[in-house]
Amino acid sequence: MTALLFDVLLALMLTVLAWRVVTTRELLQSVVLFIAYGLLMAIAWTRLDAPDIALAEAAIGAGLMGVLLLDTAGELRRRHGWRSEGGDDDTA
Amino acid sequence: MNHLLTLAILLPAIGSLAVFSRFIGARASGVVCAVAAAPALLLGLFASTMEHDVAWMLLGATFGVDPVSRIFLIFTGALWMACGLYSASTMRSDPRRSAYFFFFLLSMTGNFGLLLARDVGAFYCFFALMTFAAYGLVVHERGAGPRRAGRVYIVMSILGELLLLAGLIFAVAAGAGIDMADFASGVAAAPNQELITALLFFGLGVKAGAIPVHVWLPLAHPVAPTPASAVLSGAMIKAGLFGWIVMLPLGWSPAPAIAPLVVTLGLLGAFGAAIYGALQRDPKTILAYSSVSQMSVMVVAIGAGLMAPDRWPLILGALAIYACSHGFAKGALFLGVAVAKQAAGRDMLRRMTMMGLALAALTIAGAPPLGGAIAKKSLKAAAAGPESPSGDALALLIPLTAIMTTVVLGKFILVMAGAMRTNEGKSAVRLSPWMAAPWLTLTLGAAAAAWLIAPPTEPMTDAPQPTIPSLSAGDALAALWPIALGVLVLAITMRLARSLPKAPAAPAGDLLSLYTLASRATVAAGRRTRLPGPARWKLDFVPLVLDSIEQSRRGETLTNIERAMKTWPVAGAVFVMIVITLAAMIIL
Amino acid sequence: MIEPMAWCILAPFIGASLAFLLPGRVWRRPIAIGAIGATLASVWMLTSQVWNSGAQRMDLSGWPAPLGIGLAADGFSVFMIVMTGVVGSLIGAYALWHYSDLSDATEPAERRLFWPLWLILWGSLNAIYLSSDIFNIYVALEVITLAAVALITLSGKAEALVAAMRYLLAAFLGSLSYLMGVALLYATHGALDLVIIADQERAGLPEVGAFALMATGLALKTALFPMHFWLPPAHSKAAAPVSAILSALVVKASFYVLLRLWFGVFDGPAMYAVGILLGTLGSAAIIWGAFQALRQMSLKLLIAHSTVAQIGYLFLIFPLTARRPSGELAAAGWITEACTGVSYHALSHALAKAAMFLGAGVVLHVYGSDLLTNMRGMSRRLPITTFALAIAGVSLMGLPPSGGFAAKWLIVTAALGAGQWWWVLVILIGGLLTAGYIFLMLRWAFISEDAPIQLRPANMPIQLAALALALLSVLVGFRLEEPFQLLVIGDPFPIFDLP
Amino acid sequence: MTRHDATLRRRRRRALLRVRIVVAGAGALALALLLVAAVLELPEGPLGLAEEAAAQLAHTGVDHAVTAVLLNYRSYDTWLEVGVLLLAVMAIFALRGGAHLENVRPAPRRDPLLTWLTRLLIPMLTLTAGYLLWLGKFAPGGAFQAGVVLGAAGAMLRLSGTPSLDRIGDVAIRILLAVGFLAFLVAAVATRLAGLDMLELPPGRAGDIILMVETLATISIATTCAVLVMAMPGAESPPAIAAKDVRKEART
Repeated sequence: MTALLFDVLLALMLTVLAWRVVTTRELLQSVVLFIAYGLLMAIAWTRLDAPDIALAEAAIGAGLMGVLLLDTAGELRRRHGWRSEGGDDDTA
Repeated sequence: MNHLLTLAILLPAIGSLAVFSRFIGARASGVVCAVAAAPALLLGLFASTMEHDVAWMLLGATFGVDPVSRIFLIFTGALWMACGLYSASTMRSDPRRSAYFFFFLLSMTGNFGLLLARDVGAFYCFFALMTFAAYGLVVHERGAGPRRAGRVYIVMSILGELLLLAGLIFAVAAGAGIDMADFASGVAAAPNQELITALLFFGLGVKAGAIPVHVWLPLAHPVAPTPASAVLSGAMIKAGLFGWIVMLPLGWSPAPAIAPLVVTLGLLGAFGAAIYGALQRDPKTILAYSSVSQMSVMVVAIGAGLMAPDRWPLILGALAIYACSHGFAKGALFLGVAVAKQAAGRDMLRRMTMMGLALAALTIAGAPPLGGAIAKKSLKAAAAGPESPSGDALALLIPLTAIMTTVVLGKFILVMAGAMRTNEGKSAVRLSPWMAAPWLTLTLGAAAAAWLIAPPTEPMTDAPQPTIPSLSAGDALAALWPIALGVLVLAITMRLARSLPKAPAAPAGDLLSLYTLASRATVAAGRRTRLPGPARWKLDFVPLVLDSIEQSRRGETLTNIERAMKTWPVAGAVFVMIVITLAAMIIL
Repeated sequence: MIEPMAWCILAPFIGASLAFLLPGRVWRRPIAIGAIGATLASVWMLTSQVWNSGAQRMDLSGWPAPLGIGLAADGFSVFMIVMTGVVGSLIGAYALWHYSDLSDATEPAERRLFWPLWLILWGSLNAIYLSSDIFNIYVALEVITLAAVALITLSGKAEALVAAMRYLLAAFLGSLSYLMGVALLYATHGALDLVIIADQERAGLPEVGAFALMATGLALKTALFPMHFWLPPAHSKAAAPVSAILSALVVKASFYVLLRLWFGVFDGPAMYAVGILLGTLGSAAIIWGAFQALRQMSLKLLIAHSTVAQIGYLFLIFPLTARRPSGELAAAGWITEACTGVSYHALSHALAKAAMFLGAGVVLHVYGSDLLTNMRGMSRRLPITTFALAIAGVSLMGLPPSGGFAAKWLIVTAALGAGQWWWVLVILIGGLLTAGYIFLMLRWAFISEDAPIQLRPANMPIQLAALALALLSVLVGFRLEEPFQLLVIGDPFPIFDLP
Repeated sequence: MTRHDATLRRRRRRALLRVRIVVAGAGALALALLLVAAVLELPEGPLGLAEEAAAQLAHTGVDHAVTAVLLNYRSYDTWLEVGVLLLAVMAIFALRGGAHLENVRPAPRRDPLLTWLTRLLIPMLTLTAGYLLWLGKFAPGGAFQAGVVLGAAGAMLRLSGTPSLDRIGDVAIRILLAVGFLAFLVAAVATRLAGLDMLELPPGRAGDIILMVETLATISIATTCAVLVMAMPGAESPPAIAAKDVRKEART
């Protein structure tokens, strides 16, 4: 029962985090949420009995991607003051 | 002979590519045109009926020659050859000459291809090729006039292609097959025979200059370079007629609903176009209207064939001769316009030119003993018969059109004579034998064609067979009085016109102004309409609709939709919707 | 040991590794020529092997399927591999001169990285055509996507980067959708091999979901209307040889996979409504793409939109091979025509489109811009290129005699045989519109330009590469016998076995 | 623009937004329902090939099923995936304007605490990576995980301003990057030449070969990760494509 509750909660949090990552207007915040999403995802993989993938997800999805995205976001902000302000759906 | 068939299509195609890639210079282009047109002409003159599956295509494309297409090949081939040779001299100094010859040879490929095609698909392909390549000829002389003519031409042509296509599709769907030999009978057997006939008639009618879809013709023929006008008006216009002959259910079953309409349109065109043409001042416009008028006579013949299938073999024979005679004469007249320009200033040449022009004009008017008289007599004889109201109409019509033809071509001769006086010494290019010879050949061909060419017969049937009629003294008299009357009418009107104040010329393109007016009025009415939107939610969508209407008027809708599809929310939604639709379609 | 199937993948990969490790000017040409030669030799051996002794299959890693991955070659795979080989090596020939003699115009990265990227891409294309494993196909699709994205960014322009990013994201969406389908299929069948799945019972919701996801994902990667939004910028902003590779070859790979799944995995012919829907989207692509092409003022964008339109024809195979709800085949007796026609369209389009993009590359190099209005006087200055563009246009329009004509004719025949005459209408209208934009393009080439303008010279080899492709696109229309025979080897369109 | 136009425009945008939300929402919901229904209908029982893979494990040279799948049963897939990593690096090089790191200037030395911490962590990370690599034979672990950890060490060296990959020559970097891909390539060619199926590992020596290939793959993966961090647009060297142009292009 507790396991089921935990799984449902995990799934819900993943969904909410994913939604927030996409809709957040602040770039840096979005990156942080993405890292959190990656870590939760690693937990989800563990729950699915896939420790290999959990390891890879934590290392690559949260760790490496997090560093790359953080650095990029920070750099963009420092150099151009470029914040995601909506309306540029059309780039990416 | 099979090789000749292949060459007739391949040579112009190869020639166009050779000219296009500038492997060949301007002067040689004339030779290329002549050589490229030769196989078709030879086929027309000497080939017996044949069919040839083009094996290397492995797709069942069939080409061939039959008695009707032979006659078309003769005058079409001769015209293309003569005009090609003529162009080589006149276009020599044109900066865009390679484009001209490219489109010229490409149109030639299409024209020969459609005459030789024995299946509907190939006919359509070559017909489209000719149509679109001819656009290059229409707009060749840049400037406002050609641009407008080109626009009208392309709009009307696309309309025509679509109507034709729709007709073909309906016919094939109704089981007519794609083989030309069984196509017409298949159309006749189709349940929606009348609809197919109407679609094919108007689709091909755009090219043939049938009223009321002829409007591009008086605009386009005068603005094209003169040799190109000659093939447009002499050869390519007949491609529409050829299409009617091979595709309409003529001789198979009557089309009681559509035939009267065809006859009426033909009658309207035969007279209306001649009168309107006589009001024009530009010689080439006058000739274009004369073409519309003459084609309308042939439309009446088609209508007569649609009414009385049993008389069709006779009508067909006469029609082919008539078309041949007119093709030669119209080509000669158009080339004559250019020849006259270059002959101006030299008395001897001028007189000869005027004589040549008069000869060609008289051929069309049907003065004996010229070939035109034969063509008219046989057409009259073929159509008239027991219980054939349309045939009677045709029999009555022919002398009457002869009057009108005399008036309109007489006007042309007068205009030309005036022009030659004022144009003295203005032409940059001097008349050379290379230019005179093709023109003379066409003129003589026009005079003689109907005498020399045997009408197509079908020996296997017991239907009445067309023959070459002989001209008796009575016939000669019957053919001469309309001409005399025409000259009289012309003289009186010219006299009257001189005493009246000069009125502005009637605009070329007649009905076109009506169409434009109607479309403008529709758009204006649409813009004035306000859509009601009481509820707030609905109100939001009103500007959306209004905006899209406005955008489509400015031609921006496509751009905007494309731009919207590029945004991720729309792209994502589209993606998801397609997944869902696919799944739903399997489940349901 | 000679094993042509493996070498079709190994040869370009070896070339790619060498080209990556030795990017210097000295090594570039020998490595490129060697890789092209070795790959072509492998392709030739594979072709003769399949031609003489029928379809081939081999297991990788010593484990037969379902545990291991299998490679399989039947007539259809060989057809696609030969297409890739011929078009690819001619594009390669163009690139050799493009990146050496025209080096002043190219970025350093472009010169160093083109060959490793293109050779990996080539190897992975062959890998897709040979793969018999749906997950392996996913991996190979990913390799292709990444290589293509990197190739686009090579030109070093901001617009290319933006286009490449859009392409990357769209392609990822497609790949992930495909991957979800793979997961569902694996869960239902417990296997990944195409042959094993094909032999099992089908039906059920998981399979419906798998088909919807995989088909949509692959259609997105093939740029089927209305999911073509990424293609025109990506294909038009890249350098000329890259555009040619993308438009001629890359979009065909995902279509190939979709076709394999349609016949092999999902019993597609039973899904009449789906077939009609895919055909309708294809028709919409034909019309829409052509209309957009008519409106372009830049040569490369025009050609790219033309690709959107031409892709539409490929999707007509689905309605033509479907069975009516009543059970009988829509085009019984015409299946060979439909399948051969569509395969042939893929081939002739690849040749013609590559020729056009290479021609556009020459124009861009000589004139410094690819605006149609700037192409004035081209017919005199660049007769060979103008000729190549026109010839390729003839094939695109489907005028006889050309590969495009043969393909469209076969499709039209099949459509009429199937009683689905409305596709014929679409094909013919599409042909008219194609003629429209080809004429529009050539019109500018023929307007003479009197004012002397400063132009860069173009050398002969790059012009000849475009010409060779254009001529081939016409010449393939002359002989259909061998392709007909090749395409039925191994029964790649297994519709005949069905009742 | 008049006020009326502005109102119209606002309304139009609102209407479009409404359409989008309704369509996308309905679509996403339907897709989710479809997937849930599909998953519920999946056959019961043990999934797919797990049992068979376990049964053949003795012949693969390793004791962990995942590693067996990655490096023996489906080593061809893994090879292509290593190829994906190589392509990612090439894409980065393409953006930077060259397949070389010579214009990457050394990072400025940061504060001494970071340097100290780095010195402490690097050996530990390296050790962990080696352990993970070796662990793959029996338990969750292997080349990918080990490579990322080792790559993190490289990135850390770079960020702290300690001598790192940027001191290694151009050719050497390329070799390090490609060595994983090459390992598979050599294995593929060698097995063909030895008369075996492509990439077939003889059971007796499979374990050693796998460890060797994995080690080389680890090196490539680590280098790739480190290069990704080093060569990012955020690094000091100007990227080949000016960010200003990208912004302008993105707006159009």
